Amino acid sequence: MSLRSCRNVTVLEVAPVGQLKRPDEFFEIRLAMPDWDGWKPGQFIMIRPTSWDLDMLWARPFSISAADDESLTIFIQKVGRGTARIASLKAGDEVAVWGPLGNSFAVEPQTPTLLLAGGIGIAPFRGYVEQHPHPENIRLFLAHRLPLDCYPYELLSRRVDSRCMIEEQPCDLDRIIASMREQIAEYAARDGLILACGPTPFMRTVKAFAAELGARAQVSLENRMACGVGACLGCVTRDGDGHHAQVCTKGPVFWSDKVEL
Amino acid sequence: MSLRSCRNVTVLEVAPVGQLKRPDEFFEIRLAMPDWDGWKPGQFIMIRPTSWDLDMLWARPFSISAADDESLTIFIQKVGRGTARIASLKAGDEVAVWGPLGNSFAVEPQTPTLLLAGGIGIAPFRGYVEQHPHPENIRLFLAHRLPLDCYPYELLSRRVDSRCMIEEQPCDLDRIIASMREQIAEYAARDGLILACGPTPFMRTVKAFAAELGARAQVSLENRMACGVGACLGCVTRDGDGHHAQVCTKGPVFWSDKVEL
Amino acid sequence: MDMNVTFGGLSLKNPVMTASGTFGFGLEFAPYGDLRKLGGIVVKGLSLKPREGNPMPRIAETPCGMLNAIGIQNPGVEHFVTKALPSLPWRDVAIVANLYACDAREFGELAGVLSGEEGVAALEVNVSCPNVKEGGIAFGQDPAQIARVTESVKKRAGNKPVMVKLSPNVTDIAVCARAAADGGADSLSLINTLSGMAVDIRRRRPRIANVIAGLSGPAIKPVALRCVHQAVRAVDIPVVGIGGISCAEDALEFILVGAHAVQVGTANFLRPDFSFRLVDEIEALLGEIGAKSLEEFRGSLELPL
Amino acid sequence: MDMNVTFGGLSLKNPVMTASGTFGFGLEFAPYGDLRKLGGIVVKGLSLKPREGNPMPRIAETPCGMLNAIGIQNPGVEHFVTKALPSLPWRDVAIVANLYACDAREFGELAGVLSGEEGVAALEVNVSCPNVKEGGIAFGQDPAQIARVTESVKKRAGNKPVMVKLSPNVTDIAVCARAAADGGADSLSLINTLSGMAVDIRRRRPRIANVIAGLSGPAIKPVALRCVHQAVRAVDIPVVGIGGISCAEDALEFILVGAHAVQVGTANFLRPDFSFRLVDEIEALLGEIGAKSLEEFRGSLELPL
Ligand SMILES: Cc1cc2nc3c(=O)[nH]c(=O)nc-3n(C[C@H](O)[C@H](O)[C@H](O)COP(=O)(O)OP(=O)(O)OC[C@H]3O[C@@H](n4cnc5c(N)ncnc54)[C@H](O)[C@@H]3O)c2cc1C
Ligand SMILES: Cc1cc2nc3c(=O)[nH]c(=O)nc-3n(C[C@H](O)[C@H](O)[C@H](O)COP(=O)(O)OP(=O)(O)OC[C@H]3O[C@@H](n4cnc5c(N)ncnc54)[C@H](O)[C@@H]3O)c2cc1C
Ligand SMILES: Cc1cc2nc3c(=O)[nH]c(=O)nc-3n(C[C@H](O)[C@H](O)[C@H](O)COP(=O)(O)O)c2cc1C
Ligand SMILES: Cc1cc2nc3c(=O)[nH]c(=O)nc-3n(C[C@H](O)[C@H](O)[C@H](O)COP(=O)(O)O)c2cc1C
Ligand code: FES
Ligand code: FES
Repeated sequence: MSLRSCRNVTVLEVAPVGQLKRPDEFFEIRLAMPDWDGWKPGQFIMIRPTSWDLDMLWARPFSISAADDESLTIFIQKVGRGTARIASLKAGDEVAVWGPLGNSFAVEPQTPTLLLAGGIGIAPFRGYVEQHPHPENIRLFLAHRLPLDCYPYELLSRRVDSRCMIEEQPCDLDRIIASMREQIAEYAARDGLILACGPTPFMRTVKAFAAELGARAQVSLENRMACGVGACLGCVTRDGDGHHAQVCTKGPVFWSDKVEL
Repeated sequence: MSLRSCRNVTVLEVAPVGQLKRPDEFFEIRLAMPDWDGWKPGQFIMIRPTSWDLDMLWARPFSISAADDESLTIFIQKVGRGTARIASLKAGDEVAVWGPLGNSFAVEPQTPTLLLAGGIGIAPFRGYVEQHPHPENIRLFLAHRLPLDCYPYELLSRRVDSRCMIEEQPCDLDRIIASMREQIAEYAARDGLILACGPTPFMRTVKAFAAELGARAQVSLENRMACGVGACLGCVTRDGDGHHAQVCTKGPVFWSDKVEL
Repeated sequence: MDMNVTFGGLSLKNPVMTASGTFGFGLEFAPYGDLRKLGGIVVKGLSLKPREGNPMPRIAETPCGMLNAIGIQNPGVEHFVTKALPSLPWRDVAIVANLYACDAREFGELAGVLSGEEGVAALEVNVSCPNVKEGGIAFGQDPAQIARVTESVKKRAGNKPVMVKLSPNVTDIAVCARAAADGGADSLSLINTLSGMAVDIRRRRPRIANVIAGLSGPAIKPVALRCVHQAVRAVDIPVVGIGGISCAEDALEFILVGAHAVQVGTANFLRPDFSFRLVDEIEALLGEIGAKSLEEFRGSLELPL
Repeated sequence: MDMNVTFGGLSLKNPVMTASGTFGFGLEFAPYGDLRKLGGIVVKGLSLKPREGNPMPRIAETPCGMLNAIGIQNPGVEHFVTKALPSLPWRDVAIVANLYACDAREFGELAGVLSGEEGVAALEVNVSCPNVKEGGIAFGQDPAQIARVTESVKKRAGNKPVMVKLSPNVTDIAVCARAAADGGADSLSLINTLSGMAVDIRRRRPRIANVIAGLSGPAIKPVALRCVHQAVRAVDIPVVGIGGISCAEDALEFILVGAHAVQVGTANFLRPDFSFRLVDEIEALLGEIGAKSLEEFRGSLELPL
């Protein structure tokens, strides 16, 4: 596990994504790189702008999407008050960042690997694909609701085999689920590795098909978090033994048969 | 009394005052003029930026310094959290403004009138001088701690006889008090009108000398306010009869012999 | 959407009332909205004799809240009845008189004075003022006293409905709610302020002359919701929710746990037109969240088994 | 400035402790600061047997505060003693064990297990957990029970000092404070969380599975200060202030009303290095406001006559 820290870092850039069709909903944020030893895809950070007063106490968790020597990139969707305020940060603003937090996705360079992303769940896969030694063994499947250019899909599709399906009408969901079942079956048959990130219902689907079809799958969970460091016990989920485990430290990534959803 | 309203208005301009010597402490703020019938010098407004969340509940009271058809000008000194946040507003931001509130200074066009301002207490006198039909009957005395260019003094000194004294060392205060006593005595002898605005100790001094020397004086009070409309009873002061009177509606201007300080 | 609510002898055109002590006698807010737009106005606490209230300072800002120790400054019930009430649009908005006294007999007398006033729609009994030293605390925190005061007011109130306002500064709010119901209350309103304090480390002094003061505002909303939830389950009479309401969503939270109406206090200081705007905002939000009617929504909280 | 404080059998290098349930077993925060920098660490509530705690969701954000109903999830006292305690720098920072049980006998047993542990500097008795349905409430709200539990812990605690942690959800905190003192407590700590609730108007459900939860954070600071003020005046034993501390000024407010030390809870979630930074900030602020020493400042609040 890499060394963790809490630092005030500067916002380098806040860029709207997919602005033409959905202005003002998705943002790519680059932060000055804290003094980390390293990080792994699947890990996340907690962010709290230093300008926030006490009205909103908690930091917000975001997957690490990419990082280099100078900067750390996250990809956020505005869904509520906190994300709205983070999206309105400007270059030069200061945020407290702690991380890298949590565990990470399994990496099996030689194994056919299927990435299942539900919407913004694509965020950690950017780093996964970029760091993977054999991207030719990876396939990405993105199920999305908003126009494709809202997601960092193109970037990934240049590196790995990528597919996507949009959910616009109720019947689309059935097709998406059918496709997911098919692909999970395919990777189960190849003894592949399946990694999933997205909203909870999406994770439930993956878990159910993986169980049914005998696939090896990991799911990344998004539980409400206060501390991000395993102390408050607010983010727990039931693990394979039925015990409450902290998603922030025992997760966010769990083998699908070792977690209750 | 002019018609009061509560409106969301736009900030037109936020300009630091006296920036060369004391950057970042005094600001002149111009707001789009609400739909008022009129206003009188000595009256004030309550301001609460619409962007404020609930961390800080109350609006802040400020004297109306000037106004024309398009805009309303206030003059503020950063002293705490609220004024700091108001000073960091930008043109285009929206603030809730209610007013004009409270009573106003006596205007006796033919009477020799002495304006006693303690620091930022000069704010309402700008409007007073500008609206007065006989500025030649007015003298302004400003006691100040910070460099003169932090205050709208020059503007006023172009219109009326103006004097000022700076308080830099403890002994300065004695000289200021002596000068105030002298001037109050002078205006008492001429049956003049004395209007004072400044911090509470300043008002106490004026009240004491006016009583001793038999001068007709009004003092403007700055009590902590929550509602500004006379409802919460948080801003009261004892009036001449020893009853608790709301500074926001029965004041902020009181005859010095009709208020306990 | 039909916003009318009828409960506990009151009939309001919408569930938005203003809370005692935060809306004066109502007239202070007339420049900022049409008073007749409100469901009801609860006036500043009234006592038999005029009261000067507590010394200054009386108020302080706190995180998401405020402290007050006004001490029920008021010109006395007589003044209210002769000077303020006639100017209020009482035919078009329910005017609720808030009663403050220091013993059951005095409460009864107050009720007697107001029982004959056509302009008064109901009496709210403040058994909970935590600000005032002379017995305020003991009252609202002792179920037996709550019952006694309620009975005393009820006896002299004629046909005026009686709403008893409860203090949250108790070990068990359900017991207090039942005491008021047993005493004959037509409805309950809660919560009054939480007992709190603030100090200035530089001057080494309390920020409020009375030292202990009442905490109100958004900070206390979770406590208020919990109290209303418990009161609604403890008694059969209707409950009015108060505490920290600062937007339409907050108001609907109280209605969701079962309140018939709400009172807006500290939020009137956010801007003086707050309560007027809230009426429309609640109606819009009810539609937005798919409620069929106010009545359908009220108390529809689903609890885990 | 000398920041040492000695009180109620504890000797701390500074008055900053971390509050139970908000700092894990301490080790979770080791990456973010030197644990030995703190005055003390109160660990997560410990019970005799491991507890899974309450169902999810367990936490919710509220204005300037949060609600939690964790339900004392913990691996049991045995696990703490054998697995966590040895890794803690207990020679250099006071480790306080927080005890949770459902009756006086069980409390005594817990104390017995911990009394022989060299690494434990003191026992904090949680008689107030408002989260847990199985009797939690009744305990800390009943002075007789507080006294009984305190006695029971004291009897089995050997030479470990006993700190009793009080709930604010009571009619009279002074009575509870005296009950703990009479039971033999060496010191008091307060407040635990206020009983509160939050609901989701769209899903028409409580935001916390347990429905009722504990409110903490800056929102409750005025209530906490008032309780500490009343407790300090009610008893002769020392008091530790807890509730809503989110900056050095807040901490000094508690010390001004008479607290010997403070505990930081929810603010540890503002950033994990919060408590470490607070130690220096308090020292700096004490100098800035002209306090001669911590001791001179403590309890120096001037009350009006
Ligand atoms: C490990 C992890 C990684 C994540 N990575 C990303 C990412 O890369 N990009 C991205 O856009 N979002 C990500 N999320 C979700 C993101 O944290 C939430 O969208 C955000 O916290 C919402 O805050 P809000 O104030 O806007 O929403 P509100 O709904 O107003 O927040 C209310 C509370 O609920 C919490 N909350 C609401 N939605 C979620 C959620 N989906 N997950 C966790 N907590 C939630 C908030 O943190 C806050 O405490 C991640 C969540 C977790 C736990
Ligand atoms: C009628 C009236 C007219 C005023 N006119 C002006 C003006 O023209 N220009 C100007 O710069 N200031 C004026 N003030 C003072 C101004 O309102 C305060 O400086 C301001 O409220 C401080 O807010 P804060 O949050 O920065 O200070 P903080 O000290 O952080 O505020 C804490 C609380 O105390 C109140 N408070 C603090 N200082 C004062 C004060 N001096 N008067 C009233 N309340 C105070 C605040 O409103 C707030 O509620 C006036 C005050 C009143 C009552
Ligand atoms: C300044 C002020 C004065 C108050 N005066 C009274 C009063 O006279 N009588 C009363 O029953 N409640 C009084 N209250 C309590 C409020 O009516 C209300 O119960 C409480 O503030 C909680 O609601 P809120 O959080 O919406 O303000 C007062 C509250 C404030 C803030
Ligand atoms: C997530 C969480 C868990 C808590 N768990 C415990 C506990 O196990 N035992 C206990 O005595 N208090 C517990 N508390 C209460 C805190 O120790 C503290 O008394 C309370 O939060 C008030 O302080 P604060 O406002 O600084 O958070 C918990 C509080 C929180 C927020
Ligand atoms: S967020 Fe606190 S334990 Fe996971
Ligand atoms: S500020 Fe509310 S009465 Fe004056």
